Amino acid sequence: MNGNGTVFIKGNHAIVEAALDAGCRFYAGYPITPQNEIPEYMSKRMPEEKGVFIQAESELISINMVFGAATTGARAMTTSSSPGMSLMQEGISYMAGAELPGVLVNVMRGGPGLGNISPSQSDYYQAVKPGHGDFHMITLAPSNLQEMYDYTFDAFDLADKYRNPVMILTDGLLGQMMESMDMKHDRKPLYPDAKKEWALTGAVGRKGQRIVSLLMDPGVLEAHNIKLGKKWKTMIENERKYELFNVNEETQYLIVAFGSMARISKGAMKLMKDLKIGLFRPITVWPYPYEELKKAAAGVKKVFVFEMNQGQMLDDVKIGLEGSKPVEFFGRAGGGVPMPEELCDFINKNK
Amino acid sequence: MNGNGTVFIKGNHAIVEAALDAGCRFYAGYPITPQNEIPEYMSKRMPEEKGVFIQAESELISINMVFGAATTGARAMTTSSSPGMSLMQEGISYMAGAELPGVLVNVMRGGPGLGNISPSQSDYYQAVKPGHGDFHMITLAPSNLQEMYDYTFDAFDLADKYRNPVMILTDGLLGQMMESMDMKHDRKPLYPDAKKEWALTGAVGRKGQRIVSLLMDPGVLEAHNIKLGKKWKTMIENERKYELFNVNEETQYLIVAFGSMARISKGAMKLMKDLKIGLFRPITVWPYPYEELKKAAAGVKKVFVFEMNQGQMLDDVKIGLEGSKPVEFFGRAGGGVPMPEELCDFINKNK
Amino acid sequence: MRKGKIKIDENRCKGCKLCIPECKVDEIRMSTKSNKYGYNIVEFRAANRCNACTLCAIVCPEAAIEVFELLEDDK
Amino acid sequence: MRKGKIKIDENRCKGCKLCIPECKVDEIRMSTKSNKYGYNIVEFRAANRCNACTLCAIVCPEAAIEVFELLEDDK
Amino acid sequence: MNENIIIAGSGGQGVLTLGLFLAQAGLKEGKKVTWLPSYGAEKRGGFSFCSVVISDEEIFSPLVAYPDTLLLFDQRAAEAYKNSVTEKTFVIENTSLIKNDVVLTGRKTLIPATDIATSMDFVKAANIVMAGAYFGATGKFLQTTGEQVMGEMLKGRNSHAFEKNLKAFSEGMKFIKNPALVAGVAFIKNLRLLKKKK
Amino acid sequence: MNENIIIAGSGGQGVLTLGLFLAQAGLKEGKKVTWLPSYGAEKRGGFSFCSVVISDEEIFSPLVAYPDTLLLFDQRAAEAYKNSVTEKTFVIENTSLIKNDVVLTGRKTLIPATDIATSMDFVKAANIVMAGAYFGATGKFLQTTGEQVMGEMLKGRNSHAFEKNLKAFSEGMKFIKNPALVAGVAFIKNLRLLKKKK
Amino acid sequence: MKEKVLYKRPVALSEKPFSYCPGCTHSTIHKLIAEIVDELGIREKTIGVAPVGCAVFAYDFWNFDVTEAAHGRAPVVATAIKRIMPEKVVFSYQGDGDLASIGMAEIIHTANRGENLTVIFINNTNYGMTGGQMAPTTLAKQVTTTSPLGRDVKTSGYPIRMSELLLPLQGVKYIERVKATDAISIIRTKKAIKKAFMNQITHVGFSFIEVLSNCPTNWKKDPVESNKWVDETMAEFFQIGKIKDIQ
Amino acid sequence: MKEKVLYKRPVALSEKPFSYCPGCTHSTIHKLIAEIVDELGIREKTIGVAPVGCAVFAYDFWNFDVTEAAHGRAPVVATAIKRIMPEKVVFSYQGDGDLASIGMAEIIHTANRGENLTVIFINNTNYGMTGGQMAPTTLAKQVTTTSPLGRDVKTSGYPIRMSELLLPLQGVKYIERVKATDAISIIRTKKAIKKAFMNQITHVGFSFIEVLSNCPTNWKKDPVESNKWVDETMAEFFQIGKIKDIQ
Ligand SMILES: Cc1ncc(C[n+]2csc(CCOP(=O)(O)OP(=O)(O)O)c2C)c(N)n1
Ligand SMILES: Cc1ncc(C[n+]2csc(CCOP(=O)(O)OP(=O)(O)O)c2C)c(N)n1
Ligand code: SF4
Ligand code: SF4
Ligand code: SF4
Ligand code: SF4
Ligand code: SF4
Ligand code: SF4
Ligand SMILES: [Mg+2]
Ligand SMILES: [Mg+2]
Repeated sequence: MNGNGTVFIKGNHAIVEAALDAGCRFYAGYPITPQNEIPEYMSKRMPEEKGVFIQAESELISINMVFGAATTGARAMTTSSSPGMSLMQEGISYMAGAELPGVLVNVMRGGPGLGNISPSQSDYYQAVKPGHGDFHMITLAPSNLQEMYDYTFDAFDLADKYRNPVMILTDGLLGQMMESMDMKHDRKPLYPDAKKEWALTGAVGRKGQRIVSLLMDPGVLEAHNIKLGKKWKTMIENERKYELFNVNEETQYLIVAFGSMARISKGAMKLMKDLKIGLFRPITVWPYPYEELKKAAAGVKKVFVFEMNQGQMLDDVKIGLEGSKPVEFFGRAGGGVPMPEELCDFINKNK
Repeated sequence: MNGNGTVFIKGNHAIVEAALDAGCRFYAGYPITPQNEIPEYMSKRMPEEKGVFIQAESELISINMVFGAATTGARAMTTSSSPGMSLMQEGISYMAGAELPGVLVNVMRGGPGLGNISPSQSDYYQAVKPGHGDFHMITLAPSNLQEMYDYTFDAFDLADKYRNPVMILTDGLLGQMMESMDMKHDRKPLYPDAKKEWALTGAVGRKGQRIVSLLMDPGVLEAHNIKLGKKWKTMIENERKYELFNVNEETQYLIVAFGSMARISKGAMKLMKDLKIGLFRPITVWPYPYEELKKAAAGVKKVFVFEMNQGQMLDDVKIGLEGSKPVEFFGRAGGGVPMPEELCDFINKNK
Repeated sequence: MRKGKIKIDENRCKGCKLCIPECKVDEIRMSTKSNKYGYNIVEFRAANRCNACTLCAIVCPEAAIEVFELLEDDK
Repeated sequence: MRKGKIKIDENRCKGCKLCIPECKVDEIRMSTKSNKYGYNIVEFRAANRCNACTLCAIVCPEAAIEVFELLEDDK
Repeated sequence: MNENIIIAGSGGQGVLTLGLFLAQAGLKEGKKVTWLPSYGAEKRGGFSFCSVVISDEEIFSPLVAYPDTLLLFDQRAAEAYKNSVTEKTFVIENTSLIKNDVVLTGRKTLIPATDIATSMDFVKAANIVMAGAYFGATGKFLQTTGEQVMGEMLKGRNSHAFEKNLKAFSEGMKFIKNPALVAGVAFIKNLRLLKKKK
Repeated sequence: MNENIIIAGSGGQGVLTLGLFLAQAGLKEGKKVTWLPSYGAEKRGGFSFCSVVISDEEIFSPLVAYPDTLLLFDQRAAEAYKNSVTEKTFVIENTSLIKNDVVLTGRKTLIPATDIATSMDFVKAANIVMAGAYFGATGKFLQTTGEQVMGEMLKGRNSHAFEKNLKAFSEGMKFIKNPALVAGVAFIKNLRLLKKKK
Repeated sequence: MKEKVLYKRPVALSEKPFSYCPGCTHSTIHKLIAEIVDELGIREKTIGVAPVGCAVFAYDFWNFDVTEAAHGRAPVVATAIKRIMPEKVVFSYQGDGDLASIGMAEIIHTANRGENLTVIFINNTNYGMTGGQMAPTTLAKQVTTTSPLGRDVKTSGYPIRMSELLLPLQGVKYIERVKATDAISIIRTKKAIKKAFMNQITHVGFSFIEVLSNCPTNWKKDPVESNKWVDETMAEFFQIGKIKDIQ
Repeated sequence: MKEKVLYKRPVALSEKPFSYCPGCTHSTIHKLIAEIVDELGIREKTIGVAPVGCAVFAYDFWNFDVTEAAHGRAPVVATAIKRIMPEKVVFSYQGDGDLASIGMAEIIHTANRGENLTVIFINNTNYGMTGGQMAPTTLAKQVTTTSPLGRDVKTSGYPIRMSELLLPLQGVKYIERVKATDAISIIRTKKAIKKAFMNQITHVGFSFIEVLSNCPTNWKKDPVESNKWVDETMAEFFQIGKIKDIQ
């Protein structure tokens, strides 16, 4: 719209464009606020790209269709919001067990239960520690629309790289808002032509092969788990991502926040220029950049953790800091979104 | 059988007897190994106690029936194993959101995906950080059959006390094994006659009332979340439970393990009497007894964390220890159950 | 013929107009008023034709209409 | 009449006995043998009555039976 | 420039589109912009509101608590937002649907937007009339910017639609720029306010 | 006393019931006992095994890796468990279904349990024959204990069933206690073993 | 002149005005249920189970006990309640997205078990609450926000006729499809719903009432036109009438 | 004498012996599918979706590509595969617990969408793998591990006839109920399954074959008796035959 690749776009639409640019050709999704614009826009855009759009009849159907699509080697995605993501936990575990790539987007809303449809970050727990069994899932938390677009694209590459589901953890604020961002239609997906030898495309000139997660022979599942564990170690080594903002030798207070809350924290920092406040923003909330956090906090007096929940990432901050710094937590719950001023107040009171 | 209230019983059967003794009069469950003895035995025992037994047609149906049963004020339970528990995440969140009591039993097996049917502890993550939204669930991890029985009973009391779902986190080893234990048929449930004023029993002489989890008016869900948060703080204060075994001033190494792994650890300790090893066993894995762990570890050289997974409780040990002690982890994955000798080897190599 | 009248709860009426065609004697029409929610509402003409048939009340989704039969006092 | 014979893969047979009643010429019976999995298996009598009807093979869940038609060499 | 706008009304009044319109105007004049609707699709005649931030610098919080400009479409909206008004807030009220003046602080301009739109036989354009009022009263964007944006937003629709909208826009501007008219409305409405202020 | 038992065979052979039988015997004689079946219900002719631990002290690990006594029902079981045998292990093999002797360490007793049961026209009682062999060969529990437990486990069934089982039990004991018979079987079977040991 | 009240607001409705859009069938059916509860004198023993969908707020409007099930699960929540308190009158109230899409397994199994319940099914051919997406009941070629070119039966299938689908299940005793587009059809609908409640009270068993409903907002039609569309287009595919009735 | 092979093990079966119990219908149907794949020459373009249930191991026995869906979800996994590769032959293979209980929503929606797939439904009136619990297909009064006194239709409902249930869905083109208790019925079954595959290849659409099956182990009957029970008792309630056939 604004030429030169820059568009003024809704977060949920940015996700769709990124997926299509990354070569996603299968989408199954079920309506739920605040992500309805994704299936709606997809229902128009996917057929234009000659891909498959299915309005699934439930979130269980969505995730299991993504499972099926992934077995063929196709890039596939589903999206939902909090209660819908809970319903996908079994399917996510199956994908990880069967080593299938796929991208899941959680546009979080207030919970628990039906909750409300306001933005929230209260699925952090479920995102970073999903489903049953020993598995892990890279989880990226964008904090502006450029990142909604970029990280969704990245997610497809990462999913293929590791043969593992990857989640975009975002919320109704970023999903619903509009902002300018650069579209990169000519970005090339990693491994776009990589032959997925493991995919089920018909046993042409070979024996039948299988994609399964049941491994009953004694020891086989354990070996598989250990393999998944090693994969996870590689992810930890290679994929930790974070942003440091205003962190330097003089920083006296460190805010730790992700996603929407990180950008609101920046707003607070702008209002408090006289205090030396830095921000540590995990971009991959899983693998969590523990060491980097500890390093960033090394010189500060105090660490502030801000979340749109009652303290879920707080656990990871504690693990990262290993008791090295005092921590203060401020959260808004149940869909409450703070104004920068509230964060300033909290810092002033607790610094 | 062996007179004097002592019976030689299967773990899964002990759970049924405890539930009935605690006044559970509604059970809905779906077959899944290794907990099939629960619905099977229930199908016989529940009608004898004039309660409702329903073989649900899925785990979604189980948990939502328990939701319905709980709205009437009845004590209700469902049971499953790992993949089935994943399917219940939405329902659990709804129960917590609507403040409904109920008991859930997870007889864990190997994962991810379909995995296998061997004992495992790889749902620790999902148990202690379940579902979407800000809520918490007391989770008890028995380690012998007496505890299977006692804690299942406790779970009903706790659920009513806090109007919150409570989970028994156990595994195929404890579910399938037989051992002697004391039956306490005359133990009285707490609040057996307490009138659950909030229950839906017909609006006799009053206005209609409601049990819901949707709270759309601005601020109302947040207030509700804060209320749940306060409830959670009370649970942390009152319900942390743990066992110290051989922990004293002379203890040089501390094992941290829960459930089956804790008893196997005791077996290892027996084989290594010359080393001064103590065991810290969280009984409530949620709320986790962080401070007690730190205290127990205060004098030791090293902490060993043993789990039948690849290191899930390890996170909580790290939070508890706050970096105060070196930690070594040993886990068996994918349904592998260690022998005490393996643990001894690991300790000897890493002490 | 039976005589009747209706009472429309102004703050319940949402101006959906479903009652208008139900009234075979044309006793209901759009008013120029808006209620406190901003809905442009209907009004009872009171043209003395109402026969208390209740059809308008039956069709009103908001249960905004009450219907009264007017009885001769001496009856 | 057509002549035939069958070959039973001993380690596939599970002794389910479903083939026995299918053979209208009574060419299959339980043997006294067990295979390597411990299953008590059936055997072909080879009583020269087999007509290669294939019914036994069709019914065998294990695909343990192969059926051959025996052709006169000069044909 | 750092313009924080809240627009509030009910579903169907074109509140979100008006927000988008102002956002596009900001973009057109080279600003950073965010637009944030009321959360999700409250379909059942509920509240509708949006926050628009237009700024020379990067925008962190897209949510506006204390607006520089507040556009109120109806009574419920006025009730809901009266407390977000500060001394620096400039309020534009649609007096067609706000009969009871509850906003007692801030600077204020009144316009019977719905009536104006109705009089044009185009009741749906009340939001465009409000847009005109915004442009006219604040002068923050060029009138031509507004017209250009309108053209882009109506691309694909027939020229008749465009002209009708343009008319509504200029009616809004005209009204607000006519001190007599505004005063006429504002005078009565603001009596109470003035009294209070004293 | 600290007796770690593994019983292994295939589904349908009564492996789990035999385990329960031994467990009950332990209980009857005042021991602590755990019984652990193969995980879950592998219904499709798969492995079946169980661990039984009988001890004077509290039992921590119910899983047995290196048994004191190993009861093997068939060839597959023998293959699967040959490596869990240590020098101290006492092995009881059902030679009716173990034709190929693969267990090369440990002390061993052989009994054609399935044949004995079949000869009684009660093939399902092979496990009870094995129980008799266990009682007879190890002497760890009183014969009367075994008989009492059997009575309790068959409570509610007719007395004919009880007597048939009792018979199978005593046939097992008898066989194992008859050195000639045992030797006869064992001699041939153990030739290879003896050779290896040298 | 004396006045005799011929119609007044039922007592089983709360004071709160419906939050539904003007002319929405949800309001009409809510009202009918309240009237029936009044007429049967069962306000003190009725328990409603609200769905996820526009009617998620039903609890605000009925003045008897109401709970709210997770999306699609209302029938099983109702089942548990009824099994525990068989003397209560328990019903679930569900939209077509809720009942015919995500809740398909729940409604079928509940119907099949023949639970002694009443199910009110509001079929408005779309997901009203979330903004008018395609539902399993959306008509062929109908345009929705996720079928921008109209429902393509080749990829999305034909609309599901829930009433006919439940017909073969032996546990189901009564099925009727009704509409609520004018006073006459509303009177019929009320009769059907009342019968469904009576079936429960007299232990006949599972009853299912499908109400062809409008959704003026998402259909982008005013209420009068919407009801016309129900009468003319919707009722052509979803035939009005009694589908099963076993006493 | 020369020998001509009249029957031999199909190539589309792997070497691995079936792990199913002796006489189990699963083995028979696995074999038939392999025969059909051989005969149609589609080994290189067939993709099977195995269920959770005894046949969870199907991938070990078929020598073509196979994946394994979560419990009950096979039809939607198959749908995604088929939509992405419409030229492949895709089928799901499911037990009655899998398909008729937990997977009810998935099978109905897949059938309704009229996916061009083949579904093989192994109805053995119980949950074989987990030890013989009651299924939605369990006959009235049938004893199982969770219906120790026999299925009580008053609380558990009547058995669900899946084939009849799918009948009204317009997307469904072919439904046949078959059995595999003797050579004759196996030949008929093979014909039905082959037709179902052919329907897919010729783009006719969704086909559904219900196979009345045994479960000797959990029924505690030997294979011969089991098959007799299928013939005499099961087939009385679940009538054998073609239920729908639209070309
Ligand atoms: C698990 C889950 N998925 C999706 C949603 C979002 N959602 C809310 S209402 C609704 C659909 C409502 O449609 P319908 O049942 O037809 O009711 P209507 O609003 O049309 O009356 C959906 C999908 C949800 N709340 N939970
Ligand atoms: C979500 C989930 N629930 C339950 C199970 C346990 N489970 C495994 S197989 C099975 C039932 C199988 O029955 P059926 O589909 O009839 O197949 P059969 O074994 O009879 O062929 C169940 C319930 C599971 N694996 N996953
Ligand atoms: S009661 Fe009948 S006659 Fe009177 S206003 Fe209503 S519809 Fe008209
Ligand atoms: S039907 Fe009711 S709500 Fe609709 S216009 Fe008439 S009175 Fe108003
Ligand atoms: S092929 Fe026919 S005749 Fe020959 S053995 Fe088999 S069944 Fe008998
Ligand atoms: S049918 Fe096959 S498996 Fe069964 S007995 Fe005959 S050859 Fe053996
Ligand atoms: S969105 Fe549709 S269904 Fe929902 S209240 Fe409005 S008109 Fe009724
Ligand atoms: S348990 Fe039943 S269904 Fe499963 S393999 Fe055995 S006989 Fe077949
Ligand atoms: Mg609907
Ligand atoms: Mg089955």
